[in-house]
Amino acid sequence: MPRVQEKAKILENHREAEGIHRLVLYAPRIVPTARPGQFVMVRVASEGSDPLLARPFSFHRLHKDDGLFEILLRVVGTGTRILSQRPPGTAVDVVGPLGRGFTPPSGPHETVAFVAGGIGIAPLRALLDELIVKTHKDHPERLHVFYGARTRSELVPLSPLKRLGVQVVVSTDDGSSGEAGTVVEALRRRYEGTLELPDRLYACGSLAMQVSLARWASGRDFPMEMSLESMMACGIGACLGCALPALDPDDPQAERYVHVCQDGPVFDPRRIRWDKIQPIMARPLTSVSP
Amino acid sequence: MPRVQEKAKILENHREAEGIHRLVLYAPRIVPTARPGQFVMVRVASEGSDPLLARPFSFHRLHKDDGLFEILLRVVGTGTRILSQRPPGTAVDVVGPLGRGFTPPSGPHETVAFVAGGIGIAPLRALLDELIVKTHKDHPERLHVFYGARTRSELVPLSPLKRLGVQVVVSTDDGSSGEAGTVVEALRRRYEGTLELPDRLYACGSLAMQVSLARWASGRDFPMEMSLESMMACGIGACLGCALPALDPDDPQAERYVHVCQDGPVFDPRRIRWDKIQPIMARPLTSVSP
Amino acid sequence: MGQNPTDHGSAPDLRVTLGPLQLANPVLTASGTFGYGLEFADFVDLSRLGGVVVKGISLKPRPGNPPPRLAETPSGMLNAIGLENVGVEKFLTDKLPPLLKRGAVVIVNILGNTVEDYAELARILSGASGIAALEINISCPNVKEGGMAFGTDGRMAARVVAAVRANTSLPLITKLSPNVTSIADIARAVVDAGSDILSCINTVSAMAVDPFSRRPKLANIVGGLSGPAVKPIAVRCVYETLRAVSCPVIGIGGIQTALDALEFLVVGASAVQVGTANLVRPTSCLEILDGIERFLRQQGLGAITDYIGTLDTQCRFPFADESCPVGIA
Amino acid sequence: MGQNPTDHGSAPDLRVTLGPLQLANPVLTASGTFGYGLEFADFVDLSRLGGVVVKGISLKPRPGNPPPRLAETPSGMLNAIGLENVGVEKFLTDKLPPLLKRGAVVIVNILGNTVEDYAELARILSGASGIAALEINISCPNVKEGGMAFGTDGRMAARVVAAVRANTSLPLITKLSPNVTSIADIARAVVDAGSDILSCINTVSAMAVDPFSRRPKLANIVGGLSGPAVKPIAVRCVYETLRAVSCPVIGIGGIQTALDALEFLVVGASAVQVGTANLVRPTSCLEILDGIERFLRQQGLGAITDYIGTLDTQCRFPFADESCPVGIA
Ligand SMILES: Cc1cc2nc3c(=O)[nH]c(=O)nc-3n(C[C@H](O)[C@H](O)[C@H](O)COP(=O)(O)OP(=O)(O)OC[C@H]3O[C@@H](n4cnc5c(N)ncnc54)[C@H](O)[C@@H]3O)c2cc1C
Ligand SMILES: Cc1cc2nc3c(=O)[nH]c(=O)nc-3n(C[C@H](O)[C@H](O)[C@H](O)COP(=O)(O)OP(=O)(O)OC[C@H]3O[C@@H](n4cnc5c(N)ncnc54)[C@H](O)[C@@H]3O)c2cc1C
Ligand SMILES: Cc1cc2nc3c(=O)[nH]c(=O)nc-3n(C[C@H](O)[C@H](O)[C@H](O)COP(=O)(O)O)c2cc1C
Ligand SMILES: Cc1cc2nc3c(=O)[nH]c(=O)nc-3n(C[C@H](O)[C@H](O)[C@H](O)COP(=O)(O)O)c2cc1C
Ligand code: FES
Ligand code: FES
Repeated sequence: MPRVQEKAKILENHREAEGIHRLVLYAPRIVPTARPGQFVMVRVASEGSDPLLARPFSFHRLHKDDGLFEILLRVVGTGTRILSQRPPGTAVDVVGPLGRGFTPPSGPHETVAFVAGGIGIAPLRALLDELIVKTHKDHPERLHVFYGARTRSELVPLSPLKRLGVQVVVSTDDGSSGEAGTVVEALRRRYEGTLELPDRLYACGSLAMQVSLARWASGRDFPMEMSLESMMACGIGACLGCALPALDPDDPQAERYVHVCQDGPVFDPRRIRWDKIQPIMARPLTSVSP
Repeated sequence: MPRVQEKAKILENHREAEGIHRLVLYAPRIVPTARPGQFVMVRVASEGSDPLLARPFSFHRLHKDDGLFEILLRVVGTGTRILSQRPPGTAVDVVGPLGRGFTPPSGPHETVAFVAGGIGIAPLRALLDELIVKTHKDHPERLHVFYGARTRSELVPLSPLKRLGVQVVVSTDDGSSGEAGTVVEALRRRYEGTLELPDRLYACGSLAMQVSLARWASGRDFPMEMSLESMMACGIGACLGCALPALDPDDPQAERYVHVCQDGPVFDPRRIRWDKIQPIMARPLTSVSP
Repeated sequence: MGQNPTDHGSAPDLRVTLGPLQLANPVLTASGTFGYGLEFADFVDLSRLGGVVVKGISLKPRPGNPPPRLAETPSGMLNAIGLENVGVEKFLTDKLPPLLKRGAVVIVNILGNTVEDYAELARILSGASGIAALEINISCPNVKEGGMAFGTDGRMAARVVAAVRANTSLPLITKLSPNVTSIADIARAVVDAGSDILSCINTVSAMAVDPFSRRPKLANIVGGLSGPAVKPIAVRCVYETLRAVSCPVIGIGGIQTALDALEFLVVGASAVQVGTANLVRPTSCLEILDGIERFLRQQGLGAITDYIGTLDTQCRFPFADESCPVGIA
Repeated sequence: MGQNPTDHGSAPDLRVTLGPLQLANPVLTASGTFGYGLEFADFVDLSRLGGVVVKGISLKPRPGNPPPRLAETPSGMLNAIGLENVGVEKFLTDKLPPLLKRGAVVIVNILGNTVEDYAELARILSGASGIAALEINISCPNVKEGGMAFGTDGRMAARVVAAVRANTSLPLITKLSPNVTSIADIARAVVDAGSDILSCINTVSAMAVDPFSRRPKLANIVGGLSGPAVKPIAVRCVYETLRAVSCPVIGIGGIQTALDALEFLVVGASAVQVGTANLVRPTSCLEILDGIERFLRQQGLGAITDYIGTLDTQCRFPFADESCPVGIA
């Protein structure tokens, strides 16, 4: 799987929900080997060297025949704001495909849960797209999507999935759409009490959601993969900046750092030392200065 | 004459000649008090802090009734390249009007020479516009424009001036348009040998042209004003960065620094210590790196 | 954490006290980037600023360095103005009175080539009325000792400060250079010598070259780097200085926005000086001041002093509680 | 001045000689920004590089610092990786052989907490075959003497270099820290102690804070600033170093483009290392190499050695000739 640096052209830029943009990029050298769960580093600055670093974004959708991929981005700071404002036609430097993607289910017999908190829907959608046409072509009802956001206006539409027969449970923290409460609560409601459990679970969301889900997961032992985040500079395993504390697989008592860009971004949440994680600070977007 | 910081909107962006763009900006607070020969500082970066500094540009044309001004810019580096690519609708931070403008002629009896080398036409055009409707309304033929460039493709059209009766002599270094040779040579050819001399001269152009003209001027003592350049950071007399060596008016034997943004940019060339000037380096635009 | 900002009705209290110096708010201008203040009168109501630190003043007028004096660098700029200034006499007659008339709180940055120069400047300026404080620029070359800057040697810096202290009862700020192995050592030395307040940083020694002409971009070859590029260096210097001494510190370096200023304040600076930003946007200081006020409202803080120095350097593990799963647990 | 660039047919000679070290071209990678080289194999033909300086290696593997380890700053970044590395043993078995197989010229950056660590590393690495040179990272804390970095004290730096020198005949590069009052003093000390080559600069000590959470952006609080922001500081350090010593110098700091690299070369660096740019654009080194070659062609230069060190620091007054008018004359 060779990784490539490519000048990708933005073909479309759509505002999908409050603060959430979907960009369609043409990158014929990156797309062929790309897998759901992998990501790209997108350079932000078009002129000058500030902001300096590229930003990581998961493949949101892959259109392999057309050499296209999509990213779904939430505006949280300078870099995402600039990218959300790039008009179609702009070229951006992209490096990818990077990291390990999701491990696909072993077959159509598996019931698969997808837990997406907010922008966490981004990588899960690519995987859903794949399972719907591959393993779960004939059993879309075994794909259970739990998709939560803070409020209605921050939800991106999932109706196409529903039409294909995928089970979609929407929730919002404030109850403005779907079930009220967090997406992990929605997941629990669905499975707890019943004897039924998914055979496999994929998840992506905020750190709080990750921990809450990891707590739920810790007693259970079906396969579970979560796409995690960390501050990144290179995305290719060179700078060692994206470390997260984890258990050493060879010695479960020992601790070692994993590197999100190389060993992940997809991890079994039961490997992560959540108790040793200092969150990347979330900064309110209210502008304080020009 | 209060100076103002204003977010100016680019209304038009035209490519006027090889590497030369004309931008029309809406700046209703700056335009009212603006004078030909004055300039504005235009911030380049739209995102991030690189490039950091604003760039100085002369008023090329002033449309006072509409709150508009124009700049004519030649692409010589990063900042001018970025500005030349700004689409209409973009807002840029502008500070102005700055510096001392040209001293207008005392009346229609004056024969006035304008010597413009290359992009040096930028500030002179604003002055020509003014004299044509004010002092020289009835005597446009007393306005003598000498306009030179390296080659035909770098000339911006002056036909409107000709149609109004202004005398225009065009020259190019390579003879591809108008007289062959430098603009100062064209000027000399026009006046030397004859007893006639202009009553007043305004000039703007490259350092080489400035010096060549200053040399011609040194024996003569009619009023002469030249718009000069220097590296600038603030444009408002605060950083003292734009110094040029000059004679002290109080003591012609002594030397002192003048500040182009404050004492100029318009100077009598006979005050400048050309022998003490280290040129700002001209960098060929051939791109060596991405 | 600001998720639900409460916008308070009453204006937050922006007053700060730096030892003997009381200021209406923590936003000052940095020397050499605000001229003599008057250059900005069209853009800024000078009386609204916490203070105006004027261009460095010497005993005699100085012509400054030959041009080019400026160069741009990534997110920064180099200058080698060469301390051009009108001299103390002309400053007192031509510049100070109109500044005071406009209600500015005037801090005079002083510089000399010898210890005696500094002492004499302190004496002269203490005789004038209306000056709020002196700021000693010790980044100048010491001509007596071979041109090495006073500010890079603790003993020499201390001698300058002691000489000034002996000649003035004005609040005394010493401006530290970042071009040293240990800014903490210099800080301790000048505080021991009588400086009431420290300000840091001055510019970072730097250089740029034009690869085509093969010449330095500055006639002076080496110059001082300022602007956003140096902000992280400045924040670190303020942090180290505050750990070394207990006197108030003014943060300087790369401040362009209110958030930049707040970085210094939360680390513990009692005030900030805004430099290069003034050159880029003449209204910067007021925008920063307004931004700080807005921030305090959003955070529900009644006074800037509730924010200053509240940096939290403890490791925080929000998920370290027992109920939290560790690995497969 | 390049107005009429002549494009020569034959390829310019890019070879450089740094004392005992001969390189095919002057573009190397900077330690810690190119992993162990293999991470870049998809992007860069490693055999085309002047050299690959690998991530700093210690005697034992090091886990590195807790996250967050990175922060972005204007035109720069902070890192506090904490020198995470696989240790010398695993380096020799797992990393070096594939690197050599790909034709890379391998330079090993070494680090320790004691003088003995450095000496032992030199001994072990000298026993391996295929290593082109060692680069000593003296910016590490000296645990025996209270954690102060070796690199900020000339005597301590010299002891490290002498200990390494005693244990190796490999070409020896010492990497200088910019966080000192006089880089010239450190340079002289380590050259006297036996360093063949100097490289500068390592990162600039710096810090960033999040004003909302009031916490440092790095878990380590302080980190190293790199990237375009530091380029002017690095160019000045190379300039000062070259004036202090006569050994070859490698320029490092903020190089993103060929023009950046040429700035260092014209000042007198015999080669450059590209750091942060690799993280931002993995193909940077080759683009810089190609750009240098194109530049030499455009300037009509047959060899990079015709360009290195040709900085012109004389004042040039092109209009100073007699026929030129001075004022009203
Ligand atoms: C593997 C991976 C895949 C990702 N995929 C997506 C995606 O598909 N869609 C999407 O919208 N976002 C995604 N992210 C997060 C995205 O990269 C960050 O939101 C972005 O880098 C922030 O850049 P900024 O300049 O806007 O924010 P900054 O101005 O740099 O910072 C703003 C805030 O964002 C936080 N932040 C900065 N970098 C990161 C980061 N890498 N991860 C989390 N928070 C960060 C900062 O702490 C700060 O509070 C992904 C992150 C990773 C590591
Ligand atoms: C008062 C004044 C009025 C001006 N009016 C105009 C105008 O109307 N139209 C126009 O096209 N240009 C004008 N200029 C020149 C213009 O400001 C520069 O060309 C511009 O700043 C270069 O910016 P850059 O980022 O493209 O170049 P950089 O990338 O910064 O540098 C490229 C080259 O331009 C040179 N340069 C940089 N700044 C200046 C400067 N201030 N003056 C001269 N050369 C410089 C550099 O030395 C370098 O060789 C004026 C300059 C001054 C001082
Ligand atoms: C053009 C210019 C001139 C300066 N002149 C002085 C001076 O006279 N005295 C002084 O102490 N500092 C001087 N400085 C340093 C600034 O006051 C300030 O310490 C430095 O620029 C860092 O802050 P900044 O990044 O906000 O500009 C000058 C800086 C610049 C850019
Ligand atoms: C992420 C990162 C890790 C680094 N690790 C090392 C290291 O292990 N040893 C070392 O000598 N320098 C290390 N450095 C410093 C670089 O080699 C280089 O000196 C510095 O970054 C300046 O160059 P640049 O601006 O091109 O990055 C590291 C730099 C970065 C950004
Ligand atoms: S981001 Fe550089 S190693 Fe992961
Ligand atoms: S550009 Fe700042 S004083 Fe002229």
